[in-house]
Amino acid sequence: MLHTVLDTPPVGETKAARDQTLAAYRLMLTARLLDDKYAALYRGGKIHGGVFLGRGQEALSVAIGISLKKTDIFAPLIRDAAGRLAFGETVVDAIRTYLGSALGPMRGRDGNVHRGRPLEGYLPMVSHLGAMISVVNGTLFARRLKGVSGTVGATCLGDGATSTGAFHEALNQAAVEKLPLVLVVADNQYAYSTPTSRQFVCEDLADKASGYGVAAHSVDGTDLVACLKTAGEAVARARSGEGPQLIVARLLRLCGHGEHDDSHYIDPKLKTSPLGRDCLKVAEEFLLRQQWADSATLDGWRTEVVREIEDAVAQVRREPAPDPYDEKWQAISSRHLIELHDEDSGS
Amino acid sequence: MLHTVLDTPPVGETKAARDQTLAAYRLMLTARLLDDKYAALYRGGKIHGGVFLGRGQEALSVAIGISLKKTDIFAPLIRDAAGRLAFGETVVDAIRTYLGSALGPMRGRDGNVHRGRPLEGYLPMVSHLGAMISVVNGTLFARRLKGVSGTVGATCLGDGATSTGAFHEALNQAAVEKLPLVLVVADNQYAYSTPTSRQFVCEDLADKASGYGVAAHSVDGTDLVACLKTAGEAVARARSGEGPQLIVARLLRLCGHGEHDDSHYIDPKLKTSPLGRDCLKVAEEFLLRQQWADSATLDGWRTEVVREIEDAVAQVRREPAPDPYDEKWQAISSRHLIELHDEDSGS
Amino acid sequence: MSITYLEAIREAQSHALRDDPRVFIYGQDIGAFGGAFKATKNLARDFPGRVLDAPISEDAMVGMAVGAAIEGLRPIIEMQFADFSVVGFNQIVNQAATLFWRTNVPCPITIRLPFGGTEGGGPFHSQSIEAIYAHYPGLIVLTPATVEDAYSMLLEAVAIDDPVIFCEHKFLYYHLKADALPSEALPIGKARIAREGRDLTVVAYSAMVHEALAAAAELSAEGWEIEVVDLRSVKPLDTDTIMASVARTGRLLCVGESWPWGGVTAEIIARVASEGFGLLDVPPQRLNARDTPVPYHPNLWMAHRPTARAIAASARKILRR
Amino acid sequence: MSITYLEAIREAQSHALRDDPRVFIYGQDIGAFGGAFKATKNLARDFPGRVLDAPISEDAMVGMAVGAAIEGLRPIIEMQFADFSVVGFNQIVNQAATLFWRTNVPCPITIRLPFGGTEGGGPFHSQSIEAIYAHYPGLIVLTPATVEDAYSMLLEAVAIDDPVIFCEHKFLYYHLKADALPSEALPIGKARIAREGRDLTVVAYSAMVHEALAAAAELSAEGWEIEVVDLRSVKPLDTDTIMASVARTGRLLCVGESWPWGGVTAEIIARVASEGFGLLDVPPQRLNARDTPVPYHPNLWMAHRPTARAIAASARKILRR
Ligand SMILES: Cc1ncc(C[n+]2csc(CCOP(=O)(O)OP(=O)(O)O)c2C)c(N)n1
Ligand SMILES: Cc1ncc(C[n+]2csc(CCOP(=O)(O)OP(=O)(O)O)c2C)c(N)n1
Ligand SMILES: [Mg+2]
Ligand SMILES: [Mg+2]
Repeated sequence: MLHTVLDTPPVGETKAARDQTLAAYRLMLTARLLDDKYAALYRGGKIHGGVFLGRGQEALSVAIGISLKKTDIFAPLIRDAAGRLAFGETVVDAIRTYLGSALGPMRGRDGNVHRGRPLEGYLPMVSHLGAMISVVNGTLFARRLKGVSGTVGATCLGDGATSTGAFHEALNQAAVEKLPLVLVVADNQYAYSTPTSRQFVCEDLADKASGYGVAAHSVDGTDLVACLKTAGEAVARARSGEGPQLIVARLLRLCGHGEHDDSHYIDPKLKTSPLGRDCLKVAEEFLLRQQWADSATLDGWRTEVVREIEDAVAQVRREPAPDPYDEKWQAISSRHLIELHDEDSGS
Repeated sequence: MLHTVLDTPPVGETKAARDQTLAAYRLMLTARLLDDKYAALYRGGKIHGGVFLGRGQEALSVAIGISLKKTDIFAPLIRDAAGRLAFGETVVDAIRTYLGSALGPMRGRDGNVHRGRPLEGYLPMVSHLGAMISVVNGTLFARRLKGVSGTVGATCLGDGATSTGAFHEALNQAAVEKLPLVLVVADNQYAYSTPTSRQFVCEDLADKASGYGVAAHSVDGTDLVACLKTAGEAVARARSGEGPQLIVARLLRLCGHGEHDDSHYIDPKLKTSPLGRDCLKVAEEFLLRQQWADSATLDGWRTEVVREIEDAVAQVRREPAPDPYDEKWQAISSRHLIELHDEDSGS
Repeated sequence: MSITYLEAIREAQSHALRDDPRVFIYGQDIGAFGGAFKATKNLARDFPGRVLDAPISEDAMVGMAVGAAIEGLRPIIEMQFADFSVVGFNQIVNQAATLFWRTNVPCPITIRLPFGGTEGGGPFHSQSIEAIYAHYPGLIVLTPATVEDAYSMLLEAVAIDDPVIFCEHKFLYYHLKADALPSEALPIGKARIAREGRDLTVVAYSAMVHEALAAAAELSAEGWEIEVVDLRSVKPLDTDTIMASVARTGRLLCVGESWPWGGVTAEIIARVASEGFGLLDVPPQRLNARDTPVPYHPNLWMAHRPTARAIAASARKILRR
Repeated sequence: MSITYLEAIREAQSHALRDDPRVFIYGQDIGAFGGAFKATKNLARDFPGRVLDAPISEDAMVGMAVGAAIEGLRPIIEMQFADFSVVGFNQIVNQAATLFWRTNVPCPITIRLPFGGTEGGGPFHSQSIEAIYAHYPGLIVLTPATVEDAYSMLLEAVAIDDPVIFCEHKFLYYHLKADALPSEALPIGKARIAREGRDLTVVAYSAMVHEALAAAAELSAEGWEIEVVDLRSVKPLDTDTIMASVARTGRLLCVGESWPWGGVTAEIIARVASEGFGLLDVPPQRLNARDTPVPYHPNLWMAHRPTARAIAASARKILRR
């Protein structure tokens, strides 16, 4: 059941492939520049809590996001700025969550990568690794029960998170229910500081697929074209009823675990290995080589995106912060069942 | 990494093999007759709570128990009456736990299959499936840290329990630490009433091994000789430092999930298939065919074992039940930290 | 006609499946087999495709329910025993319980926990763990004590838009019978006066209501009139009804089958002490299980949890002050 | 010399590793990296083979510790955040906590939980979940509030024969400094009078001790003398010290950073109300976090948990009665 994209097949000069690749590149670029902006804001002390970047994972992330329809389900993880944008998240929503704007989807209640819009199929992660997969299963199961066909649900995970029991239970559950789940594992060589050798023993995480009876796809995560092909295929197979698809991409995290982390522990040999290639540069070179775009165009995009991000940040920074006095301190939706505690703090 | 014992290889007429097989058979017989006795006591209302039998799993269970040294670690599960005896449990200890004797290892605090003697390497299961595996890992890790070498740790599981996150985390942990763990999975076609088709999708549970980077052994669980060979090999390989060994045995549960369950849901086709063979009969026929024992001898054993069990039951039934007034209601061992609650109930 | 607590739970599920196409049930052995306790007997037959056997994966079971709830369905999850629900603890307290607050999208799931002690259940098939769920924001925790409540509260649990931990007492499953299913009921969040009295308020829930009632009967022979409050719901907690009762009796005893540190009895006494201090004529008291795992042997088990006799003994001490 | 709360925790572990060959540490990123908070900085270097990186498998991490404890070792488990410990909840409450009672074999493991709120931590990196552990029989739950206690209590936690949930407050990690490590200490199970006073007893633990002390300072300017009791250990709970303090002041306010339903504040008030009713001149009160997940934005977070200002306000209400 193993489907490996070993080399980067020359993509036909079809307009569709070209358009998709260009669109994907622009989204990757936006994600990268957004990440750069978060990093700058973090250094400037403008962000509360952690900042988690997707540098080096944009190709994989955008590939899955762009392969989905708006009616699909997507539960991204911490390094999926690109996939989120591809699935339809706005730059403003992303920044609002990082800056804690009251107008953002999380209203300052949750922050940074913990954002989504569940009613739009865009699920907000909880921090507990592995926990989102079965939630995606549930949405897919529900669609089936409601008689809605053709939905695919995708979610992302790191190499480290494959060690969680939640991952195991959920992937097995998807297999048993034959759900159209696409599980994208970014094997970026580290879980925080922990190398994969302390995390698992199999050669390739794709080796796990046969034990679950699901299809596996291995891909070079630094290669946008390969990622687009693999993600497209996996999504198509899931959509056509072939059950869960496991995508394993090998790449290197090109940043710290979070912006507080200088990632000194990353093996220098990995950095200079093919895994250490920057997928954004690889994609750019590909576009130029194919003459699908010229440098001037790409520079122009960069300028546009930077402006878009700067404008968004400027806008969001003028937006109201959440106000504890206006806040509804209610964890349940059934108003008649809410207890007000005399001893509540604050105010 | 897959080692399959497809057919029952003729065992050399070595005295060792003969002796081991005979010893194993006698333990299987004891376990079966013990199970029969529990069932009778249960029907007679003499046992509180559930009764869980190992009928049909004695060959597998005894094989692992008999392959271990007394200095090894063993954490059996609910259907391991035979393996427990092989590892050194006495009939009296087993009955004491079922009848709740104050003199048993669990002193009436826990019952039935929840018994063991941790300081003797015999770990008492908690009910939560999958939870014992990492505990065995911990004992093996400790031995290594203490500089004690040559220990093997074995534990048992059902097909259903492979769906637990605990199984996954622990098997992976053992692989990462390269621990001498032997994990014995009895694929008995059902988890309670649930057929394996609702539990996993891979062809054979041994397919899971490669995803963990551990060795796999498949065996016909109805065949004592095959089980002895496989268990012996797996234990030897673990002992020699080859890391975790996964044994998967296929067989059929020849009883209900517990004695309250008539197992009407078991597919009749399975009962008449090779999986449905009674391993005790298969072993008996083998012994007779090999002329390692004659019927009279085996009948004699049965009589002896029945007497041993009856005597033990008679003894245990005269033993004191736990007395709530004598009981130390203390869940911690640090006496100076125990709080006595005025409002404690009882007395 | 006579119907047990267990049958009431089955009927409520049957009713919910019939009336609301968004309802489905997911749990181990609940399909053709009808569940370890038969609480879903025949439901898989009557509602094809909507009563499904789950793998032994409590974490994924709950996660799946949350996803289905996001899509507008109303899943019921059966845990085989309450004790095993802690394997899905993370999904319950961090996924289901936080969803509404984080996203404004409600999470209408019902998690059924067969809980509480029975003879020979032992440490892992007897637990009463309502308090650990009630402690987390975002969950409703229900503890029906009667056949009628088992039925009506389960229906309401499925109907409301929040995650509900539905604690069904295994001891009551077969022991409790009623003549008929109720046609109307107190709403969730309201406690019930199970027996009126003027000398002492005993607050209890689930199986302990019956122990309290037995104690009250015993004490009435001695001339005492005990008021028994059946909480029905431990979160939300109906402080008003408790306070009104204490206002009448001036005396309070709280009884719970779970462990002594924290829990329902502590919460009630803390509330009454801080909000109704003046109503108390004597110190409020609590009676809980002992601070050890639940023992297997019936001799020990009966001394581990509060019984009618222990309640009566505690009550006498309070009444004599 | 000056040492932080975090450094004290590191020192205690270094000390334990040095003095006792049975000790080892297991947790995510605690080896060469020294831990997410650097609580094990250099320990892997100083104690080769005894400070190990764990996979992201909290369930197996705890199970492994239990097995090692059975073999006579004294594992310390570091959870990366307290919030993730619930993934190992089953092993903690059902395996570790029950072992001694079931088998008479002690289970000397220490589970370190970096817990409590910080700015921008959000719902899943801020939780205070001491109560769910304290509710289960078989666990010791510690909540040091000072640098000295962080050190001495962690040493004692490793030394005692029972499973300890060691709650280290992340806010105190860097904010709290002491001049030196202590050479002697109160034993576990004893509360400490952090400030003497005669008008009101404020019982607090962990970070809330410092909020309570700040409130006491504020109120002293108004002429009130507040006694602050630092619990140190929430299970066992030193009822005697609390009761003695309430005997002096007649007034009680309990403060906790965790959620309002149940928990430490409920347990304390329940105990004082039932065992020390007559000592109370006015109703005992509690102050907890709000009943929602812990918010991300600092504006919300500061209104979610009790602060010195909120404690002072509650105290004034009690004092004016
Ligand atoms: C259950 C759980 N345990 C621990 C953590 C803390 N944690 C957050 S990210 C992380 C490392 C994740 O590594 P990996 O899955 O490889 O993803 P990557 O960061 O490399 O993208 C850890 C340990 C967590 N979020 N959830
Ligand atoms: C975590 C957990 N969930 C549920 C149960 C209830 N339970 C006890 S045995 C069992 C079936 C086990 O099936 P399997 O693993 O195949 O073992 P078998 O009984 O067939 O030997 C179930 C669901 C449990 N013990 N633990
Ligand atoms: Mg990684
Ligand atoms: Mg089975």
